[in-house]
Amino acid sequence: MTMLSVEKLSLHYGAAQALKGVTVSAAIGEVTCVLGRNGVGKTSLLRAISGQRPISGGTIRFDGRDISRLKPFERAELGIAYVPQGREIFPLLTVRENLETGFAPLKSKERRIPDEIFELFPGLRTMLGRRGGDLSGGQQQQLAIGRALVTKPRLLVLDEPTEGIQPSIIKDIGRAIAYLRQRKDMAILLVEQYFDFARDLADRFVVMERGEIVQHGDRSALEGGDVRQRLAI
Amino acid sequence: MRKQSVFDRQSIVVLSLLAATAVLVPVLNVSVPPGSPFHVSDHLIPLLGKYLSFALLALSVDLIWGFCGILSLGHGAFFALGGYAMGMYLMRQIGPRGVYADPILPDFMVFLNWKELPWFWHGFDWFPFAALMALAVPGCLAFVFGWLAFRSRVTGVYLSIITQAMTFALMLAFFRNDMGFGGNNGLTDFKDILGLPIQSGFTRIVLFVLSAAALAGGYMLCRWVVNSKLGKVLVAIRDAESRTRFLGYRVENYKLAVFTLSAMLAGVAGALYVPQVGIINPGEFAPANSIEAVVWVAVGGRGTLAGAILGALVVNAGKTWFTGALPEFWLFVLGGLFVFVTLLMPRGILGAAKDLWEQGKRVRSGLRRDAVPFAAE
Amino acid sequence: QDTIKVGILHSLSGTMAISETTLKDVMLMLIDEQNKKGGLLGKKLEAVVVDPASNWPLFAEKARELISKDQVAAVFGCWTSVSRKSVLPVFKELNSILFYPVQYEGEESERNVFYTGAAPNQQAIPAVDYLAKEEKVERWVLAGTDYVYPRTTNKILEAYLKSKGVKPEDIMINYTPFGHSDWQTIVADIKKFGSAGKKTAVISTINGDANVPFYKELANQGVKATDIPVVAFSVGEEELAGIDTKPLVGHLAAWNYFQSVETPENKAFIEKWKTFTKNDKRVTNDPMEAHVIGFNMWVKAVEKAGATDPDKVIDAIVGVQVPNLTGGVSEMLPNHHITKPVLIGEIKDDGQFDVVWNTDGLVPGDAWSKFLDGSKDLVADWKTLKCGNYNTVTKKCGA
Amino acid sequence: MINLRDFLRTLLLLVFTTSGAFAGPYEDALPKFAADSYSDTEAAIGTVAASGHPLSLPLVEALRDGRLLASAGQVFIREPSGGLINAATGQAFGPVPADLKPVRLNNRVRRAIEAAMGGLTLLSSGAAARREAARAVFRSRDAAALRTIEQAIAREADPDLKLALQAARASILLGNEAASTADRLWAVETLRERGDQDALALLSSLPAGTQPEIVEPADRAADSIRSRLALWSALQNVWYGVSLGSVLLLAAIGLSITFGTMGVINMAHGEMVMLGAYTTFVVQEIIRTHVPSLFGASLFIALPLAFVVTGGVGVLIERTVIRFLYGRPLETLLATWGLSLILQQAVRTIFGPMNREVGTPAWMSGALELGGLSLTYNRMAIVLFAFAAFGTLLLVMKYTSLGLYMRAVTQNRRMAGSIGIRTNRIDALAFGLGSGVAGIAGVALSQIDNVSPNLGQGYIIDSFMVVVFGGVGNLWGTLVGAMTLGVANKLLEPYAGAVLGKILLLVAIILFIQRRPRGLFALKGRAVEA
Amino acid sequence: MTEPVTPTLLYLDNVTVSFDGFKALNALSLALDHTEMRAIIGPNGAGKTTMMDVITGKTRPNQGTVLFEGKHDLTSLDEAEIAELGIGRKFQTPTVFDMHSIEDNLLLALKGERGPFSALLSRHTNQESERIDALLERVRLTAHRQRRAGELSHGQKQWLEIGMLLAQEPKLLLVDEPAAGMTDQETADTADLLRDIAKTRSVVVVEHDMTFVRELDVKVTCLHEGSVLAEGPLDAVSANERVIEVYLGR
Ligand SMILES: Nc1ncnc2c1ncn2[C@@H]1O[C@H](COP(=O)(O)OP(=O)(O)OP(=O)(O)O)[C@@H](O)[C@H]1O
Ligand SMILES: Nc1ncnc2c1ncn2[C@@H]1O[C@H](COP(=O)(O)OP(=O)(O)OP(=O)(O)O)[C@@H](O)[C@H]1O
Ligand SMILES: [Mg+2]
Ligand SMILES: [Mg+2]
Repeated sequence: MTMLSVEKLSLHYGAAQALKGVTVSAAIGEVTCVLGRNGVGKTSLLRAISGQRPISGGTIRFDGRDISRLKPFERAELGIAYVPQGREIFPLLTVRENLETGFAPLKSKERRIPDEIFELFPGLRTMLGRRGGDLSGGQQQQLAIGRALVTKPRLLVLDEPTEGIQPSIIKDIGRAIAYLRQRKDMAILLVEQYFDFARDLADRFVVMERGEIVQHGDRSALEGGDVRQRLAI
Repeated sequence: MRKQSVFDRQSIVVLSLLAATAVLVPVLNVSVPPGSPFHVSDHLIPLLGKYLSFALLALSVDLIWGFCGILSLGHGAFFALGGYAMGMYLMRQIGPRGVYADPILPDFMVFLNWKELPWFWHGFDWFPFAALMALAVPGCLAFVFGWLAFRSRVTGVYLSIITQAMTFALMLAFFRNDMGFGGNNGLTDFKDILGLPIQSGFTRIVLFVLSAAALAGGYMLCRWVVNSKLGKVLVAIRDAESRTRFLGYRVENYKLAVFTLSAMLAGVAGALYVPQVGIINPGEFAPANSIEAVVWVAVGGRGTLAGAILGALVVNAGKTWFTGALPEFWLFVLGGLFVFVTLLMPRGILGAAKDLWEQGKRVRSGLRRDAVPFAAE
Repeated sequence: QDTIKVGILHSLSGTMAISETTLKDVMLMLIDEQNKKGGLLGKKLEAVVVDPASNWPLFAEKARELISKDQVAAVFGCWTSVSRKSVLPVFKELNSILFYPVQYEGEESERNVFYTGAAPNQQAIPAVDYLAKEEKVERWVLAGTDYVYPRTTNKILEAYLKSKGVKPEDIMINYTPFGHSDWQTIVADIKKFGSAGKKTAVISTINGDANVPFYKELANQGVKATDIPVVAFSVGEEELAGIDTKPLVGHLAAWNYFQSVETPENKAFIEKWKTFTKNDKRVTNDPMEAHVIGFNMWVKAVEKAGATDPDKVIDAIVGVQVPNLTGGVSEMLPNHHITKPVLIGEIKDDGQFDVVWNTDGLVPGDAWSKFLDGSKDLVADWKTLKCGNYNTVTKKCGA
Repeated sequence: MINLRDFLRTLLLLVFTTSGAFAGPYEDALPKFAADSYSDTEAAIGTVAASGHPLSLPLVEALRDGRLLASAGQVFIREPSGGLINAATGQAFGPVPADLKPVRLNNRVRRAIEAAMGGLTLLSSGAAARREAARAVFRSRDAAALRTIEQAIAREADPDLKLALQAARASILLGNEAASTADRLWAVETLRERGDQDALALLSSLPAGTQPEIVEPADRAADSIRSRLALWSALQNVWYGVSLGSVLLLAAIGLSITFGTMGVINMAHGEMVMLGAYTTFVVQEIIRTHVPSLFGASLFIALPLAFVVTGGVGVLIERTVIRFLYGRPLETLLATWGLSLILQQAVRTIFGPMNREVGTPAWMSGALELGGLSLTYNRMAIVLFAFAAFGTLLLVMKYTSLGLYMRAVTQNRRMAGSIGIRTNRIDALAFGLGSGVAGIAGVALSQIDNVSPNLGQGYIIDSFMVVVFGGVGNLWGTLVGAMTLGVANKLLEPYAGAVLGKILLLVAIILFIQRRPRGLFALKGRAVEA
Repeated sequence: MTEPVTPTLLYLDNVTVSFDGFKALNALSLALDHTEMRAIIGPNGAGKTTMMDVITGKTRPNQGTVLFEGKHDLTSLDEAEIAELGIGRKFQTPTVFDMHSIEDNLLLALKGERGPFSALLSRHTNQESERIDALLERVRLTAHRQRRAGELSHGQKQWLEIGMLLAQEPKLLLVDEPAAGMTDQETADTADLLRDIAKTRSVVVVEHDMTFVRELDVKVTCLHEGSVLAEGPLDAVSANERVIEVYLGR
């Protein structure tokens, strides 16, 4: 079932246009991967979906409903969770408090930190009392994913989650995403540069160039070399 | 690579406006008959002169705040120190014309039974010395203060607050009659400056023109600084101080240099201010005065030297006008202006004007982005 | 021009607004009243109000504006000494007239200024005499805000007390900054100083805002007037309106006028004031009376001179007599100060003063104090000597 | 007790009136009250008090309370109940003379009354009255009371009161040339034990020419008291410091939220404090005119109201101005400066520029004497209140989700929105909370400072100083900062004077910041240093 | 002082850094020769960035020796002094001057006098322009030269920062995760670039991307919990059981 469908989305930074009529969708139980080189607009797309930047054209539908005018927190309440590029954890809150901020969109009886987060990232459990800002880059990335999961999302939006992560944890994250996918209760939109990682996970993919979607397809298309080729130009 | 000289478009506009004022105002004062609508009346001359010295103060604040991110809430102290240096000179010029007719001691000293001139008053009867002190005292204070603060990497609000503490402490100190600066009453009742009677129309005009010249000079100096590579380093420091360090720049030296320069400019402003308003007293050290100077800059547009000048002129002219026209409500108007400017003109009056201009231009010539590094947070 | 403009130069904002706004109101009332009486020289009076915002240089600027731009015939204004000092050169330069209504430190007499408030000899010295005689005070605390008025007054008092045989160890002098608000230590010190077995009193020249916390602290620490009376020179009805005076009953103030003075003139004045302000809780105070006197003197002088021209008014006004509100007749002296009665009042629990002592006649104000080295040889006389600081020893005017 | 007294009085009056009016010292003194001369009144009080006349106590009480009326040489007492009796005969009086005026008082007269009351009430049945009397006699050292006091000592059962009475006796004996050396030495000893400032005053001001055998022990006793007092006065200074610190803390904690946590350079903070103080004024005005009996509770009523009023104003300001300025902290300085001008002038326009009277409820006046310490109740109340406010705020910030969200929002507003925090509501609430806390600080400060439009201006600089000195963003820092500055100020003041002390403190702050560029409780770690 | 006989450029011995009791570096020792490139790997939080912080003067070690060129004690110098000795750094999260144009970012980084007065009087030379042009070309930002750095995407900022590092012409380059957020092709590019640089200078690279590390083909040090866990050629290190356990995963 399609959870998210983005149509003809465009976005401007001042006078510069970063997205030009992008159309993407994400379905429950699937991982949709956004690929593309630096500066093509991947992050901008996710910012538009999460509501951090206003869009200048097109629509964003979530669960059938047009959310393009909603505030970020309203989207979060609907079940969109965002793991941004650069982690953006709350530096002066402890790890536990960082996770607890994820309670905000939840009803009060749902407010507990699911154990599966610590199963996915065992390191976090030992760091609960430390301040988020003091963690190393990779640790922060784990925290950011954990925090997103606390909100019990139906759409998980991840911006380069493997950046700066040690190989074993990349594998863990891969497993985590695979696990979340097989739970079949959320759609996952993943921006990724690390091609092998994307290939292993993606059910479907799109490739962006200069703010536009230039190619899309399903898992099988990734196996061939042409997408990789395309990214390498 | 864009070539940036001191005489870019903004400078030319500012300098020609200043030159025009410096010429027109005296001319309109002297040669237009009082009845005419173009006549600039006598009482406006020192008033305009005062605005110009405030503008110079605003310029000095903008130099460090707008371009180096140092928010000084104590710049009034440098202004006042410059003013006191000038005031001391003017005091010594009174000579035996004081009420007690003491040839050496200013009235307030006679009055407090001082028997001789304190050591720090010596030399101030000689103008060049006083002028030097108007530069050197604020400069030295800024140097010492800055040396301490920047070396230990005091930044942000911490720096702002200690500058405020500095001016507050100075205010309390100058209020003390035992300090030898006339206490709360300060220095006043001046008679003449460089042999010219201070109240004559001619002296007033000379002072006015000097203020305009000083402002123009100060502006060019600041322009030169901010357009040079030094200016780029300052902006870099403002935006990412520690990154600048990792490139090998000694941030503290840069800050110290501009801070001192800025304090000296403020000192000059103070020295020009005193003969035109006729009094200097510890009230000038009041933290609120320093905050006001910052407010002028913000109103005009931070990080654009011309904006600082504009802000100082607009706010002060508004103040003069409204304290007379709406004595009971002028605070509403002024307060409202500040709120209005912040909300609707985030980059100050000049910024808003520029935006309008840019918009117009974009409409006219398609889309082109302005790459001039511009101040924002 | 069919109106005569009168400038009102009192702060309506900033720290001094507390005191000065009332003076602006009283001036508006007087002008209004004069207009009802038919104006002056057949013309209506017109008030020009500006707000110098408790900012001293701004006083000078506004004075200049009033005189040059608005062409006022006279200015009534200023409260603090520094504001007066700031405008002085302007009045001299532009040759206009200032009426200054507040008690001050003296040591000044200018041709263009008329001092309708008390000089130190019209307030401080009688108060000390009263305490020494009536309350048998032997030990003195001179507490003041650190600025010229308290400094001078205290100097004069110190010299005066010493001349009366008070030992230096029986005088304690204390200065505090403007707006001082934490008086715990100082009040405790006063208590300590006062418990040495000798009757002690405090002479307070504490200014403005600092008074309320000072009196509140006195009340807190239980310093009663029967133990250590405090006599103040800057606390009047207006200031007391902000304090619960029950614990302060018996503390004193020395002025030339109190609202509680029972004379027909005063009653009428209070009545007018309450009607004018449409508020029957508004109090009257000494500087207001000074403005009343000053204004009436000016009116008389203008009538006498037949013009508002400052030179003529300045010549005409010396010797002008007008009734004050305490039953006497005040006269403008050649030194531009006036004659006033000195009254000492004790604070009552309703925030008014009970006049417990007054001078028999009126005391002429001295421009120059006899108790200061620098000024004991100076006299001011704008009538015959045409000089504000004539030195009787060198027989020269100023320089 | 009252009944007993009234009964006795009527009894005495009965005896007195039946026995006829003999002219005695009492009756001779009466006309002096009508002379409208303070010295006559003073003399008359002495005579009346010593006369032993049954009406002397009611007469002196009436004089004290302004109920003694005089007209044309005759003196009347207005009973508290309203009836008028003739002071000479004690009989109710019919036709009231028209020009009846209260006998006027001044300090001298009040002192005489106090002394007289002391002598007259030493034997009174009420413990409080006796205590007061003992104190009065101690102060007046009125030799005439010696006999009565000895009687009183003999009868006194309460050990505490006995001590007070003995001290009073000692004060009389010590300077009394006529007393025996043994008595006077006893006096020295008793005073030494009392050991307070008053005792010291007595011991160190013996009349010239006193025998050395008394002067020497007196000097020794004085010395020992002096050294004891020095210790107490050091403690006292610390207390002053703590109480000043509490004032600073109160003024600053609201700011530690709006500025420390939210990063708004809130120049209008002082005006919030002022609004709180004015709320107190309004509450008290209403209570005064409508329900005076509630006056004691006025501050408790004012507290929540002030919180709501200023909090509301805060929310309003946040919604209309501040919210457009997040991410531009420096601009908040400009806008809030403008707002502070507007608020000041608004209050000036509405309430007038003068000070407004905010009264102190009875339970807050007076002082607790603790050894050599004197702790005034209102300062104690402020100290307790400051700590309570601090504690509450700390709990809110640390343990409620509001606190958590507030910190999250200020650390990264964009991300907080994306995680689902309603940023605009949290912003408004946070600013409202900070303003509300400033408002309740205003309630407390109205007790010790001017309630005028300038109130806030006096605290704004100190508040910023405290928050910054303590370390921005750290509530504990604000607490420690406020206390440190308060105590340091008060410890410096006795040596350097108020002005120099303050200058020194400012210089010390400047130098301290050099050592710790991020304040006392600096936030450390990567996040801050980046 | 005489020139050191050892070829060691950077020498860390027994360096310990602890934050409130937490040891980020634990008796770490490491030596780097002239013109050597060293790859540092290790789990998240192993102390790699902290090590760079110590070398560049951002963090003062609690104990231990850090010598540069055998004579400069880096623990007693501040950031600017260390930078002037010739140690340049690229940060893990790219930090550039957001308000300046790309070009000015590079200009500020260019090797040269660093004093305020020389900055005030400095004139823009052709040499400088050429150098900047070359750098822009190298980091593929020529098209963006006039844009403000703050507008760049994450990966573009990474490149700009590498450009700035090159502009400084340091003797020792510390490069923290240069390949993060780059495509595979760009990663390979970066590896080329670094290998090139390492011909004349010394380089320390931190990276988690094993493909990249392999391409560098240099000696690898694996840190764990603040100390060296393994050192040697990549193959040897990646075969190490402990390394697999704590870092590479199975
Ligand atoms: N805040 C901004 N202001 C102006 N332009 C921006 C801003 N953020 C991004 N851009 C521009 O928009 C374009 C798309 O940027 P975006 O961050 O979406 O790229 P990306 O695909 O995520 O790249 P990367 O892989 O480097 O993260 C880039 O050209 C960038 O320069
Ligand atoms: N200023 C600090 N305060 C407290 N802890 C810190 C501080 N700086 C670093 N740490 C801790 O030190 C450890 C090492 O951090 P460091 O950033 O050096 O790791 P890293 O090896 O670079 O990790 P990554 O590969 O994830 O970037 C981490 O656990 C981190 O939390
Ligand atoms: Mg991106
Ligand atoms: Mg790292």
